[in-house]
Amino acid sequence: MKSKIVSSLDAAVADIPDGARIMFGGFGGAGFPNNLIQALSRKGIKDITAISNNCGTREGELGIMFKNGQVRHVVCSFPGPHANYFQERFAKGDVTCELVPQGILCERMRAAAAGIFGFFTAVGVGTEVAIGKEERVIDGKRCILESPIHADFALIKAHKADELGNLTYRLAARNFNPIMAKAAKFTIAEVDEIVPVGAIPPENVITPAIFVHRIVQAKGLRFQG
Amino acid sequence: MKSKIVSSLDAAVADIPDGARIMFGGFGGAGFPNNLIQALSRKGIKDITAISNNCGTREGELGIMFKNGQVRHVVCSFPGPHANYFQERFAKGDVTCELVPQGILCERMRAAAAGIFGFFTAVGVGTEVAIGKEERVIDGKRCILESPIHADFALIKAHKADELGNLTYRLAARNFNPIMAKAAKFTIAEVDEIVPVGAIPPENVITPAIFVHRIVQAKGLRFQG
Amino acid sequence: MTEKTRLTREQIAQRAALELTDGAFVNLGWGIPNLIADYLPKNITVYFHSENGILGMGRRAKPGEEDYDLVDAMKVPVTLIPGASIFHQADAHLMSRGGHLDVAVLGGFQVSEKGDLANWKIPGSKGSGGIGGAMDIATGTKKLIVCMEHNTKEGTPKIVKQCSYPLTSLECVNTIVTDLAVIDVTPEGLVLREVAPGWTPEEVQQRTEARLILRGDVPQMKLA
Amino acid sequence: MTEKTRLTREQIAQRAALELTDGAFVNLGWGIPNLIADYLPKNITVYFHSENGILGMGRRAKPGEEDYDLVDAMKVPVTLIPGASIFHQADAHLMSRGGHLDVAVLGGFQVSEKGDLANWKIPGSKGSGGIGGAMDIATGTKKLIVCMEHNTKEGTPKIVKQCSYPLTSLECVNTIVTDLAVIDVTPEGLVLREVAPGWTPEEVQQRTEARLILRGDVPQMKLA
Repeated sequence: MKSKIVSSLDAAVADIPDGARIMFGGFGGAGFPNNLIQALSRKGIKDITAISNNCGTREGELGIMFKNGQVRHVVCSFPGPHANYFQERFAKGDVTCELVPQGILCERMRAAAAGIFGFFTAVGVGTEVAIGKEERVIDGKRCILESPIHADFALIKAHKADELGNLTYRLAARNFNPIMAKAAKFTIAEVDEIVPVGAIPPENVITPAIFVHRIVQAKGLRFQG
Repeated sequence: MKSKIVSSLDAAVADIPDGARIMFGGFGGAGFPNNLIQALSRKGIKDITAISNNCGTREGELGIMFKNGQVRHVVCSFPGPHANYFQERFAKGDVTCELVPQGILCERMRAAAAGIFGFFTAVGVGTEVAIGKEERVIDGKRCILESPIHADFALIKAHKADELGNLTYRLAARNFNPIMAKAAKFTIAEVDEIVPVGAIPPENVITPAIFVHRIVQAKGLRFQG
Repeated sequence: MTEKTRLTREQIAQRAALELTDGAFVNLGWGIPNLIADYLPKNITVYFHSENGILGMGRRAKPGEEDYDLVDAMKVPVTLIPGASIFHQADAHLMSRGGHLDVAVLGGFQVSEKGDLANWKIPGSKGSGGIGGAMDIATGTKKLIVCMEHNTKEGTPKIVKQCSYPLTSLECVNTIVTDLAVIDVTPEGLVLREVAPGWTPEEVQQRTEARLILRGDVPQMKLA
Repeated sequence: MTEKTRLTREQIAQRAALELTDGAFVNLGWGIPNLIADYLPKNITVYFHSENGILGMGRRAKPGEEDYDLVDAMKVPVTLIPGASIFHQADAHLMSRGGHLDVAVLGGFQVSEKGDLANWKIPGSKGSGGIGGAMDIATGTKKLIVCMEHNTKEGTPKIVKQCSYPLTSLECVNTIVTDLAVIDVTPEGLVLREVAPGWTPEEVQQRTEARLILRGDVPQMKLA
């Protein structure tokens, strides 16, 4: 079988085209595919739609992509207190932004992963989030209709990978990564360590190999908030 | 904190009332809470709605409940080739049955767990399953609206539990159990082994304690198909 | 009239096995599809999915090796290959319904010329019937292969203009492998790709209700 | 006019901590709520939930003990207590939105007499704003406590007839703990349960836009 492992970060992102819709894992400084983000920025990608909980920590995490003007649209829940490059681009109108409640962001990605074409939820009813969305009362509760969020690629960070693409995560660095791995058409994982096939006990696999298409080993890179 | 552990199977099911909606884990002979089912039947419960992938293997698994006429309605995907007591009751009209595609059965339970009030799926479109359901085209695809499946109780089978209610499962005995634990208002787990708090590594917990309300240790009981 | 020899169920499975590609994630249904694992080409690795929460199912367990917590969707004790993973049933069907499985091979009662599949209930049959995982798998999988006999025991065609049996899923079948032919469902209609050894396209068409499209010479079915 | 002394942020947290019960699964939001963990009654165990996928968060990590893969929703390195579990963010919010969390304590800009909460955006503020997990948590949790100052720095009431700030969730708040009072949201309206030491119900009402219901004598706020 063709190996999913590539030897360089640049090779890992080489075929991601301008204009792609890309999910980026990570939350609170943990679980960001920082090396892949750096490589993606380095290659000069343009006009991407970024789906991510937040919008970078100064130049760190997604920040570099905003600094360099490589993002056209963002779907996120909380840009974050240090997302200054995003805020500058947003103020200038270079970047548009759809704010989504965090759990609904997860759930809309999971819907894409699970072949769900839309779902009703009470979250967001009566708020700015509900604007333009179908509303109905179900079981006595006001609900709005939310749609799946699809992506061409997911860039994620995992702890261990075997050569087939089975993944584990460290502690709270798990966060959005397993959901994005499932939701995107093509998932690229940056990992701390590559282990032999069979080294991860089947019951402890968090992301099964079917969701992972490319793996690259990279030394951790972390940006303090 | 009040312990979730009870010392007998009969005590574990004592407060489940007649007419309750109950989810039962298990698939293909693995992961059935057989001891809890026996206790529930023994206590003479009546008129339950059973939500379960199948309807028993002769007297085994849910079979005893049908033999004794304790089930009024079933929501299932595949009654199974040896569900003779169910089929007898069904033929007589003692039991009604809603057949649900297996993945949609999981998904409707997960919707109940996740605060989702309904979802659109392409599964079942144009089939008997779609009868009476709202249909619309989304993203070029014909979809039907499915509703959450709630339950008062889930009876599940796990492998290890700590005293707080964190659970692990053995191999394919996992199946429906983690979803039902999340979906029901009150979850009772029959487990092989009770381990000290902290003995299950946090990253390996499959069902977090928040979803588990009562635990009873019981020696495995398995019915061959 | 004595009919010519048709392929056996094992031969249907053998032919269908050739449709699987290296590295594919594959679900096999009840009946003929379940025989396919025994006929995999030697040079490829395929990862079998089971809807009860297994990816990387291996061969059946040998006597004495059975672990009844490790069974496939037919309740048969199986083994795991290195790199296998275990998950719950909702994730197993997220894989099927969500379009992650590369191939599924299911049995069938009827397939229509549009690729509609009927495989879960015989009209007029007694009892409750049972759907199982087939609707999710048929609807979501990237490539769906149906393995079945070309005709019922009574000789009625199972490849039809429109299904009369209760449907499993609409426009879902990509390829049909029978004891007489390999047929692809295309936007233009059913294309006869191969015929069983000793059979002509005309003879296969006679035993098929839907019209079969011929594109040049139709070769014999490969069996290894 | 010199105002009487109000409770400090720490005292608000201290009072709110008394609302937590043994064995409860609890999410604490930004601001005052985040101080509550330091004031838990000694005789109870509470399991703290973090929306990035932790149940059973312990105290903050001490210097040298930090693991930046183990942070809370505010990005602060934390520890785990025995019996903690880790899961992905979708399951973390399944817990919040699905009604599994017993209590959430959030900060607030405004709470209406019906229990509507506004806590994510100040009207006219620059930039994109940010929602985070508050909408899911406010909408789904069994019991929602809001901790906030009773009035803005300018003295404007934050407990209002109708929220003028962008809403977080409708009819979601159960209890409000401020530097002046403890107030319960009931079907009849806002019930003044306790007042800060040295304050009268009338003085609290004067600083509240919504009408407060008094049910007999209103005791002083407990602080331990």
